Amino acid sequence: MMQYGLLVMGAPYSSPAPHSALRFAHAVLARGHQIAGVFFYHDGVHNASSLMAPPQDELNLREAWIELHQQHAIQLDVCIAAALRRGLMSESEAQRHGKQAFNVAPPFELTGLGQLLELQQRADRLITFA
Amino acid sequence: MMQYGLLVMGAPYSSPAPHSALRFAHAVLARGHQIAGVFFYHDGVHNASSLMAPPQDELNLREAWIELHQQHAIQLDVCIAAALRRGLMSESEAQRHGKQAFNVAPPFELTGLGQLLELQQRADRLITFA
Amino acid sequence: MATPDALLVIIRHAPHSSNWLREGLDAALVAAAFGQPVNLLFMGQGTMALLKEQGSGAPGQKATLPTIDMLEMYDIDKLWVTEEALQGMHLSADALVEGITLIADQEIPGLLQQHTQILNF
Amino acid sequence: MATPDALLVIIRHAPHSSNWLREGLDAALVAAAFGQPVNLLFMGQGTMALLKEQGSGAPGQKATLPTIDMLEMYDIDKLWVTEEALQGMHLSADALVEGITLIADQEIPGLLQQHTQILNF
Amino acid sequence: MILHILTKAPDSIVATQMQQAIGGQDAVLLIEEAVTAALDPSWQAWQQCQSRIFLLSEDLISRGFASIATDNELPTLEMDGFVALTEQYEKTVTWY
Amino acid sequence: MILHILTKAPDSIVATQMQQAIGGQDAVLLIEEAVTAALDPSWQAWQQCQSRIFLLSEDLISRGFASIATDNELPTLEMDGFVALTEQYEKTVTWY
Repeated sequence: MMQYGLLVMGAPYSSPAPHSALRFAHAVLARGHQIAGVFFYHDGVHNASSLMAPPQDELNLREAWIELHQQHAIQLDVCIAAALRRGLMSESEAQRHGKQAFNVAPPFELTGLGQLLELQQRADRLITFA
Repeated sequence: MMQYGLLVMGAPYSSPAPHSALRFAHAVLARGHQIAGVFFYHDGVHNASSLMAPPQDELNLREAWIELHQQHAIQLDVCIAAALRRGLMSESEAQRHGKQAFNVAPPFELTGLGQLLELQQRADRLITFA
Repeated sequence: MATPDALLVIIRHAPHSSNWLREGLDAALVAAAFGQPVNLLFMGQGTMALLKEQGSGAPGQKATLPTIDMLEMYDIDKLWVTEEALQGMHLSADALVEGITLIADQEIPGLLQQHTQILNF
Repeated sequence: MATPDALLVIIRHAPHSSNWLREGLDAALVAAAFGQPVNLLFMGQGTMALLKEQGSGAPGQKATLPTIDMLEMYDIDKLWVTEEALQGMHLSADALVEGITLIADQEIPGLLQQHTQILNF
Repeated sequence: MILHILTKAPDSIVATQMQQAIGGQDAVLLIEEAVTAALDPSWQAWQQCQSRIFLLSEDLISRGFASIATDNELPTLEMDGFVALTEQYEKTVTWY
Repeated sequence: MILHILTKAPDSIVATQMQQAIGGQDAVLLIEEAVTAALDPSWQAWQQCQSRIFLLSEDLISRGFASIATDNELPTLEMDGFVALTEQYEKTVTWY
């Protein structure tokens, strides 16, 4: 049994990376491993958007990540600097920036890049999808 | 004097396209032309995000587009299908999708792709930035 | 020869790699629905949108083939691919769907000149 | 030789083209700030991050050079570029900032093997 | 020993960069756009990494290259095999 | 007559696609990443489009290639010149 970390750096519907990452995550779990965490960086931060509304016949990637979290208690961390630049913020960040709305909510957590390096240290394997 | 249409298909901070488009727009106006409209498609829809919060020493591209609109009454159209997929919606779309928040507000308007083709017909020049 | 107000949509991206292909085809379909004559030129990886064996992709990723099949209903009947592009991808013409017009690379500049409007995806 | 727990950050993207370069350098700086030994390998277009003449870019686009200058303060002192990469870009070594270590293309696989951790940007 | 994951076409600059980085014991997995390599058995990496280079089956199928890969007798892996590779190889580097 | 706008490096697949599409009377403007073409005066498009191919000055400067472009005697344009080109050429196609 090994601990896997996933680094996701592509946006849903613009890159196949999140799809690949999600399928990989399920295969990792199916082989009896654990996932120590998923870190969303670069355009990957868009995976956390609660305002994502794809057509009904397409997978809602945010919901698929949430399902993964609910079933396996996997931490979903989003790089805060990459997120803010790209229009993604939590309720507390929205307050801090004087915004009326927010589009990142638990189980997605905004966090620093240090969390990625910590994940890389903690996990036996770090696999990048970009 | 000619009418220009701009098609912007890159996201701020991930692509240089919006920067190029904006500088081109100002140069077009400086030469005495008019801009019939800007259409945001593909990842370009992120230009409209009201939750964008780049570091203070970087240009806020959304605000730069709004300034362009305010000074020259230039229409800023955002493809609705491309936007919804990528987590961008107006207040009325948010209601329709049962969302608590929205991140697209005037002067940005969500509209169909037909508006792009109409812009291409109406303008003497359509320049793509992607 | 293209009609005077025809739109040429150039498709250069493969299925499942990004949304460029889908959003390019959407633009072609909407233009056609508005009554504009539309022709398509497939270059490079875009050629793969025409492979008849392609599937629907990862769960939740829509297939492209139904959209390609829909083009004819919208009177988009010129789908150009160059022989050199096929050779470059090591594909033979019978791997593609019906109704493709094969041209030579050197005809591309002429195609672009003929069309009043061009959208490049 | 890299120390056992060293992180290799590979930089392959040029300034002003995307945010890959900036976000790659950020990862290197944060790792170094956490006390991890960090080395950098510049490949292809990434080499351009090291040009000493580069400016700040379009209004509001931050320059990369101040970040490159900052690396030394974070004890990131190995900045590898291959001679072949420079040749391929038609650049000479004296167009680059100080403190670059030139290596040969064939040394790249060895560099990757030596590092326990690798991040590729 | 490194597992290299290529996500872009074999004729891309990214593929060239990966090829420069492959060590003698390394393995390669071709996913997403990289499965177009199935069309070209003369691609240099097929020789360079003989017996340690694989195509991700589901990405082949979705793009319509599955039978071409079979005709060209190229090695494919399911997603489960992808995970197995990452078990074997301590480090992975993704080229995108 | 078409103005082709290239935004990617001269050794990219995108550049090759553009080169296939350039007609005898067409012009080319190199912006963003494409200004790396300043480093390589032997790039085939310099010959193919002689006197109708230009580099965007501000993108050259930001990337540090301005003096190299001058040394190589390559033609540059300001943003104002970019607009002037689009006045002359009825159609533009952007390659990205």
